[in-house]
Amino acid sequence: MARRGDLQGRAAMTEETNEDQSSYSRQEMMVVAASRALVDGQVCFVGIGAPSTAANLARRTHAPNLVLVYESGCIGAKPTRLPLSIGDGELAETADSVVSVPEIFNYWLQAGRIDVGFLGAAQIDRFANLNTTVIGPYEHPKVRLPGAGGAPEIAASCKEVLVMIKMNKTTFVDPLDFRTSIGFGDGAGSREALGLRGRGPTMVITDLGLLRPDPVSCELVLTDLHPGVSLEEVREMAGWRLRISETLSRTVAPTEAELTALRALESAGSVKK
Amino acid sequence: MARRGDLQGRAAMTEETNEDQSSYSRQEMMVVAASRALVDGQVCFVGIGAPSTAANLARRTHAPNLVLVYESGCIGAKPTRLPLSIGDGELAETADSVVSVPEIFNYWLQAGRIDVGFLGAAQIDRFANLNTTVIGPYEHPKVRLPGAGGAPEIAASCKEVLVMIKMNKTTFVDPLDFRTSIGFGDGAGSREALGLRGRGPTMVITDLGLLRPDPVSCELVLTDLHPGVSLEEVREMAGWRLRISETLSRTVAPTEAELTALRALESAGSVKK
Amino acid sequence: MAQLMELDQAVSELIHAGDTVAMEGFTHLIPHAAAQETIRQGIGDLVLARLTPDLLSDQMIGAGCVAKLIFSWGGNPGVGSLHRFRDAIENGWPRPMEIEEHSHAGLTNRYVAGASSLPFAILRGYAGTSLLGKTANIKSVECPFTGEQLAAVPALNPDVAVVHAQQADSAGNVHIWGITGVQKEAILSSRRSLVTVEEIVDHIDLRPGGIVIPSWVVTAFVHAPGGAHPSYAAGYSERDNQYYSDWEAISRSREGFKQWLDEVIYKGERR
Amino acid sequence: MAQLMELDQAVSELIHAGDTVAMEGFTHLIPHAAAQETIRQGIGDLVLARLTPDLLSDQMIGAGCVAKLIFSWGGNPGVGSLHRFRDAIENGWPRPMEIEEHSHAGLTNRYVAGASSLPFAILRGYAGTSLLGKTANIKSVECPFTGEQLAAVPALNPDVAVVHAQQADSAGNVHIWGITGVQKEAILSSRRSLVTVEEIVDHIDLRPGGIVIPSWVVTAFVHAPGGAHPSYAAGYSERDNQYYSDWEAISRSREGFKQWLDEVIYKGERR
Repeated sequence: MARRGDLQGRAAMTEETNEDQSSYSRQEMMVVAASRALVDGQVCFVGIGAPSTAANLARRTHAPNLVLVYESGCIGAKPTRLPLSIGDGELAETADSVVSVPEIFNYWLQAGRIDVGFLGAAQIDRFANLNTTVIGPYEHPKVRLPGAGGAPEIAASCKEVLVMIKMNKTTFVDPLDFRTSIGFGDGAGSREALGLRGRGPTMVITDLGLLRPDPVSCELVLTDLHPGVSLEEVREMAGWRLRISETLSRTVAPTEAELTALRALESAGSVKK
Repeated sequence: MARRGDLQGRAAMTEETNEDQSSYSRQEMMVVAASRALVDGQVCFVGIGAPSTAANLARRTHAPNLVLVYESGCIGAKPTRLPLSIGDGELAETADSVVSVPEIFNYWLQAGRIDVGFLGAAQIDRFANLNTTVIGPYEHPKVRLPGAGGAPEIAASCKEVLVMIKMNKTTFVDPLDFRTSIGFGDGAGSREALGLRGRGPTMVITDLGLLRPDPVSCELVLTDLHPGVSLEEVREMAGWRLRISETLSRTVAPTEAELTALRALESAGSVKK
Repeated sequence: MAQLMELDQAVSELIHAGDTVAMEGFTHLIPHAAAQETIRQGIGDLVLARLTPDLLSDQMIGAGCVAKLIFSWGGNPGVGSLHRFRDAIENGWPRPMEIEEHSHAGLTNRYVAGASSLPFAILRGYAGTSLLGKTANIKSVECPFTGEQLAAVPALNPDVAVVHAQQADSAGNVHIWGITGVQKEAILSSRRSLVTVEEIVDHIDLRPGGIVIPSWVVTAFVHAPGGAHPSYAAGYSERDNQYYSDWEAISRSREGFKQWLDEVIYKGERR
Repeated sequence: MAQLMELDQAVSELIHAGDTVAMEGFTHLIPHAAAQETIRQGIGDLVLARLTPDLLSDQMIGAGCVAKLIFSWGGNPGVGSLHRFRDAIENGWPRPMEIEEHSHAGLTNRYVAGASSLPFAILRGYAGTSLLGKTANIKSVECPFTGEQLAAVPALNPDVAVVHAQQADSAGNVHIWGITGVQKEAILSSRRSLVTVEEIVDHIDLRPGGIVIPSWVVTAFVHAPGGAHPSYAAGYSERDNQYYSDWEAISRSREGFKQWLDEVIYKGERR
């Protein structure tokens, strides 16, 4: 009776953390959760937007030795403010090494030297495959999105991948309109069959909770609910019958230190995020 | 009656230039002839030894804008003295650009950006194929030579190749003990069949005279005799029945200016050549 | 040897209707001035190759210069959508635009193969993605040693590469520092190259992290200070973040864009 | 993160009998001190990979450390033959030595493939040469787009790379300038890496033409000033041309070499 156990756990947890929720946004909870997923000393391939914020927050809190690698060729960048683009001048100025774009993809990413890759997406499916290319048919798209960028090879070659995506009916869909980068393909064994080296997505970090792949089937399972979020809400958002962990946890709310660091980072940052 | 014409021409020419011959060595004649083969503004891939001397002499005489490229990655090197090795510090210090070894081979040599490649060898055959690998059988060599280095791809990819080799019974042989780099392979059509982009050797510069490939058969033809060298001497040195041009010329002896520049270069140079 | 030209002359001599044009600059040193001059001269039917089609490409696409776009990521960095790019793909406005779509790694390796005079490059890429079926320019090749299947992409050898750099010396040797992206490969893979520079100096004083592209692989260089605006040139200018933000509103509607085109490109001063 | 070690400790911890060891430095920054320490510790049965086997390799080969040599040019630059190398190949002294022979371009691309985690690399190489039949590590591959045949070489992924550099900072970030050769690829293709440096500095002040190899891809770094002697380290030392000349006489006979080995390596000070 896994589901019942989950519901009981949720009710109890909701009450415990309710009091904090007016002091931070769900977006902030998502960024803080992502930052916590990074381990000090890891090498992290970072894009722009929420992943960059999360990685830079981690560097300012529990992971000062996190190595940030940007696809513009900046290895070991130590920005003092949030970069606006992956080619921000400050990334190059503070990096240990700036290499060419061919080198960053061939010698660093493809070679499997990156511990953690961060990806965002417009759509995600139950096996954590991602779409950043089109909504609608490829040849006649309803919405044309930016496309792949570094994602296909980040998804393939990083030792693990963290996905950051807001959870709603338009983002959690099955099937995807286009598979821009692979999570677990069609499920267990897909990555191995394709000869991929990295483990794939180990966590999907949303504004409502965290999901992790089932160790056997590789299907995403909701393992953590953020404070103040109900299981019904999450269930409603998923475009498929979402699996819920038998040991569903409640995310610890952002600490004062985390919020302070995050807000300092963002206010020092850019005109637009 | 090509041969007779040649012999007559030779006799006449020998007398004209005899007076100069005590003032320079045959080695100097070879280097000067090689230097003259370079055209101002060309991009020249240079090894160490006589080719480097010839290229640097050209830069100091008639070809001040010759671009010297060394396989150590130095592009546009302007050494003030003869480098002792292809990685001489001065090459890097005076170069327009210093790139990695992968880059020099992939982006510059292979890409066909080099006008003239200089090669030396221990053995040459009638189609200007070269051996710098072994004397005797490969598995049990009588003399193990240094091997290929950059030569196979210089021979393949430079727009044209100049070969510098002293002419004697051990160097002009047919067949080679080992084909380290290709000239014209087995003759006309060989380079095309192999998909090679460069034209191959356009001149073989020796201490006795100059040879050029026959435009049709690609076999080497003696086209120029250096001052004081007899046709018999040259014939005796070749390990095959050497073809002689119907319009055999006599090389112009090194000028005062050439000798002065060459000797200045060499005396400013290295402990050993 | 590179020839010093004025921007209008260089664009008209080097870029011809129907050409494949690589305009590169990875978030830095984006050759906006040359691209806007291309629009101004009405050079059309171009195959535009660019890893990151951003405002430069949006402007060229909206102006109708681009028959085909070869790319890997098209957006307004830090802002959002690229509306002219979207309108061209979604609605064929102002003209139908063919696309050839890659990942960064794949398109980068097309340039690498081109710069190396190899017919193709191999990479661990595209596996398990829908990109595979969308262009004939992604295939696979088997390793002759291990039997592994790798992705293969063909060399890209544009007719002309256009880049912006910080400096050239009077002979046309080009000096770039900071994020150097894929500019060297763009130049080396192309038949011709046009480099706009912030400054022409007597002598290149190599900076840490700087690279020099020798004059003899450059066709034309142009003194165009500010030629990367609204992107930046490390050591010379800052990124004009406001311009990127403003572009959202300008480009959102066809009318707004046409007004910009008319005022800024055809009648006015480049901004 | 790279660990700071003494030379003897680094060599004994990182280089094991039977390992494939890349010792690189293209005419500059040749890691002689580490190679001589390897001889001193009697680490044998090595597969030594080096583009340009010169004095370093001659010494290791003569000392009997090398079971197999992967190389592309073996000579005493500017002087002549490499007598220990020749004696090993011509006469199997002091032990039979297998060779795998390439061109510079081919062996370089073996490192490039290794650094890129690709199983092979392609090049326009070896065509029409006798090298083709001499190793199984040169094959051909067909371009899936044009049908052209290219040469293919397998990735080289040594157990350990050994290089010398000018500087490391205290965290082990490595700074190399001047002719950088194939050292980055050697490190990135290898499972472990040992870097000897002229100087350990508080902070790397990047030089023009300098590259930095991050600490986290380096296993051990060693303070070994003069560690490239008789080759040179730009900014620190000059090439010892006399040593190269003298090596001709020392290495010509087995007796002369054994005396050098005994006096200089086993009993004496490294010179």
